[in-house]
Amino acid sequence: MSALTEAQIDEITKKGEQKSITDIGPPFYGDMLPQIIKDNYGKWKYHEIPKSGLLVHTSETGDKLYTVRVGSPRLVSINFIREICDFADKYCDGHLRFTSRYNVELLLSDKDKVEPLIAELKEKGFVVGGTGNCVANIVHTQGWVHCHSAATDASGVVKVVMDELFEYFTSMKLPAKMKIALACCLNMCGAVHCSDIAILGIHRVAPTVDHEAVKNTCELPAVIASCPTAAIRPNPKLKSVTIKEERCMYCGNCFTVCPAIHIVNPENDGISIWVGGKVSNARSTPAFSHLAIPFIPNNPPRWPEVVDAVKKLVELWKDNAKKGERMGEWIDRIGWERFFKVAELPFTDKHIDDFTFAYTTFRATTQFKW
Amino acid sequence: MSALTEAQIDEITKKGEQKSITDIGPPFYGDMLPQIIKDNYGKWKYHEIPKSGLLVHTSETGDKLYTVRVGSPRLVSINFIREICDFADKYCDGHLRFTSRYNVELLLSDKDKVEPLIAELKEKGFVVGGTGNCVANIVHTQGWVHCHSAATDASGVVKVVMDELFEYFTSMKLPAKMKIALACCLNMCGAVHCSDIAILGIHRVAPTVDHEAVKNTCELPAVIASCPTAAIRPNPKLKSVTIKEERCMYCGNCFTVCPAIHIVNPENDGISIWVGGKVSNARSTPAFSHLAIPFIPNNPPRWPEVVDAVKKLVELWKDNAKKGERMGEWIDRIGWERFFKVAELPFTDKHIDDFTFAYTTFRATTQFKW
Amino acid sequence: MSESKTPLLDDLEKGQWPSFVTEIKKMAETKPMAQDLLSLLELSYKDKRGYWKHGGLVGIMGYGGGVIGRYTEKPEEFPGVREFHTMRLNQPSGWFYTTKALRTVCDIWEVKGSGLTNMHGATGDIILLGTTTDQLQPLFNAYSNEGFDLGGSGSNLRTPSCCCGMARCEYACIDTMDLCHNLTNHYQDELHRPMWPYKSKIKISGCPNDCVGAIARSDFAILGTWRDDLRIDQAAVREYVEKGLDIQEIVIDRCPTSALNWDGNELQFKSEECVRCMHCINTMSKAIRTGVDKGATILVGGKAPILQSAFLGWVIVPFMKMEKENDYQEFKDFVEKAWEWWDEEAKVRERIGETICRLGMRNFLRAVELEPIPQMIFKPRTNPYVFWWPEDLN
Amino acid sequence: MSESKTPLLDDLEKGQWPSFVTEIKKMAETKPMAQDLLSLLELSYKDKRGYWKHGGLVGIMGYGGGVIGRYTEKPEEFPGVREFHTMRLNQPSGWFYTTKALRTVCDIWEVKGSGLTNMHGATGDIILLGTTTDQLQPLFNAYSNEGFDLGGSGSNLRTPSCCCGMARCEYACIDTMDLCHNLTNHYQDELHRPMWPYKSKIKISGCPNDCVGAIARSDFAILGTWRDDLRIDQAAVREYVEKGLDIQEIVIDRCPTSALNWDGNELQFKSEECVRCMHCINTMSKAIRTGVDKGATILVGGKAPILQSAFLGWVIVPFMKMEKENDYQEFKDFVEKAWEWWDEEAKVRERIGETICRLGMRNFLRAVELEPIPQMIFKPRTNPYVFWWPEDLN
Ligand code: SRM
Ligand code: SRM
Ligand code: SRM
Ligand code: SRM
Ligand code: SF4
Ligand code: SF4
Ligand code: SF4
Ligand code: SF4
Ligand code: SF4
Ligand code: SF4
Ligand code: SF4
Ligand code: SF4
Repeated sequence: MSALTEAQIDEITKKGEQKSITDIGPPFYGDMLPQIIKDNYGKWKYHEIPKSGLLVHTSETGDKLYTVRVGSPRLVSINFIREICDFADKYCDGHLRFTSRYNVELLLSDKDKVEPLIAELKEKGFVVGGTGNCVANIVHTQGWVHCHSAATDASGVVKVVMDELFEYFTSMKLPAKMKIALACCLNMCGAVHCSDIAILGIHRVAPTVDHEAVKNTCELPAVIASCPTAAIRPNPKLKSVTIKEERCMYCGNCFTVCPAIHIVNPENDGISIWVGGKVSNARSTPAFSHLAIPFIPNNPPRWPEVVDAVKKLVELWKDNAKKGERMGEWIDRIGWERFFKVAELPFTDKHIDDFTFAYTTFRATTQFKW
Repeated sequence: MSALTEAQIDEITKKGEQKSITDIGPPFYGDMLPQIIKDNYGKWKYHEIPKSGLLVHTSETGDKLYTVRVGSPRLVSINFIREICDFADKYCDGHLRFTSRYNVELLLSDKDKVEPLIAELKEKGFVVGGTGNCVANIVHTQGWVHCHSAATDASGVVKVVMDELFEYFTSMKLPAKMKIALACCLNMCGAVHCSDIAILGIHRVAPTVDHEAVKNTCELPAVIASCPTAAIRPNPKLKSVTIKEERCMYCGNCFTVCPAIHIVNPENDGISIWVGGKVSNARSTPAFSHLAIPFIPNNPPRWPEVVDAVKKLVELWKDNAKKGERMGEWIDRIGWERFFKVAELPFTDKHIDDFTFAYTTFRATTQFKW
Repeated sequence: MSESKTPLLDDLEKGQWPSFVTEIKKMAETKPMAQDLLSLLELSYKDKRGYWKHGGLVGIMGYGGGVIGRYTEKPEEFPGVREFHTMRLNQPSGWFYTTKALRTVCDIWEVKGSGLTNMHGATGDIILLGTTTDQLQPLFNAYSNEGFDLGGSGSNLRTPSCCCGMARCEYACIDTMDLCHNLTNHYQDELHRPMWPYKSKIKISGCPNDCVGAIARSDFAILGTWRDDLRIDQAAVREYVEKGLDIQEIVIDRCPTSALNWDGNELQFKSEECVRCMHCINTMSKAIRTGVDKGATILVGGKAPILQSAFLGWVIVPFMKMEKENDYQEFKDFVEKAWEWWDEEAKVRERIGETICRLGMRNFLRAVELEPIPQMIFKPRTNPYVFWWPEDLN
Repeated sequence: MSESKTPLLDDLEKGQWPSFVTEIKKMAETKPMAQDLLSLLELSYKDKRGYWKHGGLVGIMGYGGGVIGRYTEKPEEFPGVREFHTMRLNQPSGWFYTTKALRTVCDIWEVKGSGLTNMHGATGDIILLGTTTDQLQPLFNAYSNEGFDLGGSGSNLRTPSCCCGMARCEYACIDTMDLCHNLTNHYQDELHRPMWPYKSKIKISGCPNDCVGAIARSDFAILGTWRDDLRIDQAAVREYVEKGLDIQEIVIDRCPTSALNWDGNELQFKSEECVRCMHCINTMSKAIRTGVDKGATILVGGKAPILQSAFLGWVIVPFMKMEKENDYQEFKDFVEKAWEWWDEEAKVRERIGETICRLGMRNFLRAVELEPIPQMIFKPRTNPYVFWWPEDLN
């Protein structure tokens, strides 16, 4: 299929300008569904995962839907999308979807086309997998590619971690699902706070204030209120604010509300690792991830220390968890004091909460393991 | 043994005055111990509770110590103490002790004296029991007998509740220990916040301020800082403070630091009931009691609604808990939503926490029972 | 052959996982913008820091959001990314596409932008990554002509998203995609015109597995559930066991409330103990199905850590029927009352969960006219700091 | 016969539980003070309110505490309780007495006070309930001559207390009574002369059963424990089982960490899983004993709700040897460092647990010179608001 020409697009643009309408809302999903889904909407009965990357859903009508899942780096060019569309046109009557973790799903009603599709995908360098008890694609954010707030890159770290864990994306040999997420700053775009393993970019020094600029660009009361630890005080003399360094924990919120405040610091920005969170309500209730490694310096392009740390955590869990046990469920069973021991991770005062709910994390019992 | 005469006491007093020493510290416990305890100190091997009110401790030396436990109302006259001493002199070589829950323990080394002692105790109207899986004596506080802060009486409520639960003090037929405690105001003297059932006196209206008196008797900054919900504001005009009623939750802390603030309100003071706390580290970790009944009006002399509520809770637990399950362990197993159902207790917005750690009590999962 | 100008990034073309660097390079061939992004990023890799400034105010006529303005700190050296704004397009429910629709997205973006995208953003939008200020309005015009509208940004409703639900999943208890589409359209004004104290998000999962992470990252999480009994096919259960499933360890022992029992032949089920966690269903999808009296649990308050810590959503409505026939009116009434209260009461940049914590659940419940019930909490309060309403008192 | 003047209180002489009213009446026969207490209390019962005023400053020469001043609001009507102060006498460790000592307490109190007592107060003291200002110093003189000293009150160390421990309990891992006596004597100045931001309490239990509720109501809880293996007498275990103990349900299944297993003959024990909860020992005290490498866990921060909510104590020192030979120096060093920090840093009326919460555990640990270890917490932090020390940074 050939692309629209520039002229055609100009025309479309002009039409749109003339209509000048707003609020049409998203395209209707109904128009996007393949026939087999329309026919079996709400009638699916069960599913199977015959092999990594392939889901088979069986309907009450007896129909079967084959889904081939393809890994995506998320930051993709239109070339990538077009290539994927080529597959969908060839094998799936022009239908496909994306998952909540950026993977592409090619939807087939014809069983016979499944293997040829997978073969052609692999041939063209696409990766098939990401189903069942695997390392799922990594939810992530913008990083140095687009965000002013980033304490680390996003796509680069994801790339090197997935390279290392690749075999677990394309197989289903883990005890349970392993959901990794990355956010490049404390704003935590993406559900990284509830991930089996969370990779989080952090700043570590108090922001600096450009007093001259503050005066002109920022609302002082908003800046002061933005600080969770009340580290920001008015500075009436300069018509600006002062940051009490010892109260600042580098969340960057003041920076978000006031462009005259600067937080980036290459020497001290880096990555922290959090473990044991989950989102699903299956078995155990949803849970936050807990701090495992407070700081690893940024070491681009391949962040070897981060990769190593994540890899070790995945392997440790894989070797020790019972079947079906998510990371956090395993740790809860053995206890966090045991976890730090077997993971051979240093325990520091950073691990001990000191924010609002800190007290609920202190061990209020003589029960503990050595 | 006859008491010291007034003259002797005058002499003693004078001697003390002459010495004029301070900081001698408490009497040495070693001087208080019966011989059998001196002989077997630190050598006890195991114990048995052949029947309610009787403990038998066996030592590595083979010695056996018999303890007869006698219920006490705690607020006792010197007559009571002297009577108890008479027993101790007759049966225990002049030795006895009190427990952390006010009971008297008579310590015997001679097995043959045990039954005669118990018989004589009962004959003279003393109550024997309070061991093993019983309703233990109620930890409590001063109430209207001595405290300015009380929202209810202490000794009276304890008396009527123990009257009702008496059979469970003198028997051991409950699933586990039942530790009830009472505090007459939010200061919670005594560990009522970690009791199987806690009876707590509460105020329900914001204190009134005697502005004239405040000026003279109270430190304003201390009064303002005393309020957990920041309900107290300076009132510069009156050189006093103003209480923002809608922010006040009647804790009485301002009243404690400033006598010019009044909180007693007979119409609205009363009792709340809390359940499921514990102190021991056995099986489950120590736990706070949780609100079950927000308010029952004071209805002296016998507080029938309070008695009824406590009795029902004890019976419900007794009938439903597994052997060895404390109140809170039982509730945790069935879930609080089920507890409110089976206890037929109305659930109100008062039950939902709204203080600092409130958010940790909100149900962050789709898992719940109907 | 000349040396590469991006040695650090080149390293990220190695390895088996598809490379975003390769993707950027594909566009760099034809787009100076993408070329400069690559060069800037290489500098970031070298200096270990980003080079982006705070966004300025850029936008589309009639909209208060949908575009994130972005400028590099080094416009002289990298003029291609002097302006490098992103545009958020509202995805169709469940991220289903025809190739036709997708190709249109690509074609327009090829002409008027960097050719780089995120499929998709963490909230769910199609993220068009990098264009200039002058192209924003034309881009919008072109997309709106082709049936695409902007997603959310700023202090307003953010683009709702949902799992594939009934389209591709046997567990779906509600029609997530229809509900998502309906709400998104119904709340276009809230989505496009910032007017609230801060952002507000809606996410919809068809069942408690929560495949869009609604409970962790939306102010209003709608999670499908049911309130009658599991449907158990005993023959199918036996088949799983015969095929080697260790039903005792894997299913029975992992049920959080001991609602199941296996006597070697029959799976016994104590309905009143089941908390609908999905585990047994997940493990034996051929043998156990959800109930038939379906609806949703509504959880409120989920959010990331800024300011008061991350919150998971809390049960506010344990069960609500999700009636298409009724245009989901019950949910709309609820969410509108909640927004109204929040809009009125919240401080600037305070998510609704934080407002609830600050003012107390009791005030929120009065505002949304719901009775307190124990399903809303894990445990009742332990502190005695109870507030009384005037009408409670004598 | 004239009608009773205390009909309401009379009702509390009915029933099987011993009556405090009867106790007051016993004294009322000879003591106007007790008579007026009775009458005042009857009025309280009628009016549903107490009639006591805030305490004024009363005390003993050389002491800053030990007496709670108390005056009735109705001195005209009830002159006997115009002044009705309580005196706190420091109990002997473990509340053991000879009758001689107790009788002396009674005799002095009969002459110089109301004759009413609390045996004991919730903190542990002997509470002498009701005397007048002019009797306070003579009372003290008499008691001190007989070997009794005042307990604590005000913003200082409160009277430490302990369980009977080695005197009467096979579970005791430390000599609670000796430790309590030693600390009480060592800290006489801290006990008697208010000088701190608020009160501070020490309580000592011989084992994790915590029979004085130390974890719930003392700033410093010392709980005996051990760090080696349980001692199991397999023959004795079998005896319990033969006698009908359902060992699987009652013991094995209730072990919080599944450290035990019963194969029908032998009790297997995974030492590294045991969290020393005491349960199996409690259930089979003849068969299972604590280990032999004994010491204590020190928990800090326990307190009632005012101001920041009730706190349970937290593990600060997981295991400390409690060495009599060494005069418990290790504990003393620890608690003194903790007090010093708290005294320096706390706001007025702030318990040490609240100071730790406000300033962060990291600061407290530095002050007491302890390394952070995971045993101090249930779980590591979930919020990313980490503070860094200057020396951590580049
Ligand atoms: C396609 C997708 C929904 C969508 O609309 O996009 C999806 C689809 C399915 N999920 Fe999911 N889940 C998807 C994201 C999630 C998420 C969200 C996330 O990862 O951020 C979660 C919550 C994660 C968490 O708990 O931290 C999620 C938790 C589950 C669970 C619960 C797992 C558990 O035991 O905790 C199940 C049940 C199971 O697999 O046994 C499940 C089951 C399923 C099933 C089997 C449902 C079905 O019968 O069709 C689907 C195939 C699963 C598979 O890949 O093995 N899905 N699933 C998402 C695929 C993401 C991806 O590309 O990797
Ligand atoms: C005498 C006393 C200590 C003292 O120095 O005064 C004491 C003595 C014993 N306790 Fe206790 N406990 C005493 C207060 C406590 C307290 C504190 C309280 O009640 O305020 C607790 C914590 C309460 C709680 O958890 O809420 C307490 C929790 C225990 C436990 C753990 C119970 C549990 O399963 O949770 C045991 C173990 C057991 O009984 O199985 C225990 C066991 C024992 C044993 C069996 C220990 C022994 O071998 O000698 C003693 C006899 C118990 C009995 O009465 O059945 N003792 N015991 C206290 C008696 C109070 C009373 O008169 O009723
Ligand atoms: C693009 C996206 C990340 C991505 O790469 O996918 C993103 C990017 C930004 N987010 Fe986000 N957030 C994105 C999803 C999220 C999510 C996840 C979600 O929505 O499911 C969260 C966590 C959930 C939540 O809302 O709590 C999230 C929590 C934040 C926060 C913290 C909000 C909080 O209450 O804690 C901020 C800070 C703010 O609002 O000022 C933030 C702010 C930002 C800003 C606008 C930075 C700023 O300081 O102004 C980022 C612009 C980056 C850029 O230059 O393009 N972003 N942000 C996601 C939106 C794409 C889309 O529309 O699909
Ligand atoms: C007498 C006694 C109650 C009893 O009947 O046994 C008592 C009585 C008072 N307590 Fe208490 N407390 C008593 C043990 C406790 C305990 C229990 C304990 O020590 O084990 C607690 C809870 C544990 C704790 O310390 O946290 C306790 C927590 C309070 C509080 C709240 C402290 C807090 O930090 O939350 C106050 C308020 C205050 O200090 O201003 C308080 C204040 C008071 C005052 C002084 C009232 C006041 O506002 O000044 C009471 C004097 C009553 C009177 O007129 O006699 N009392 N108080 C207990 C002391 C007897 C003794 O020395 O043996
Ligand atoms: S996590 Fe922070 S740095 Fe990353 S995209 Fe979101 S706001 Fe930007
Ligand atoms: S970075 Fe965060 S903690 Fe530091 S001053 Fe800014 S808002 Fe406050
Ligand atoms: S609980 Fe309150 S009223 Fe009762 S004795 Fe303690 S301070 Fe007084
Ligand atoms: S009673 Fe408590 S909440 Fe009310 S004003 Fe006084 S200190 Fe504040
Ligand atoms: S949330 Fe439930 S209904 Fe939706 S895709 Fe996941 S498993 Fe299916
Ligand atoms: S859905 Fe969950 S709670 Fe219900 S029976 Fe199955 S495993 Fe148990
Ligand atoms: S705390 Fe332990 S040692 Fe002390 S009496 Fe109780 S059971 Fe015995
Ligand atoms: S002491 Fe407690 S944790 Fe240890 S084996 Fe016995 S029951 Fe288990």
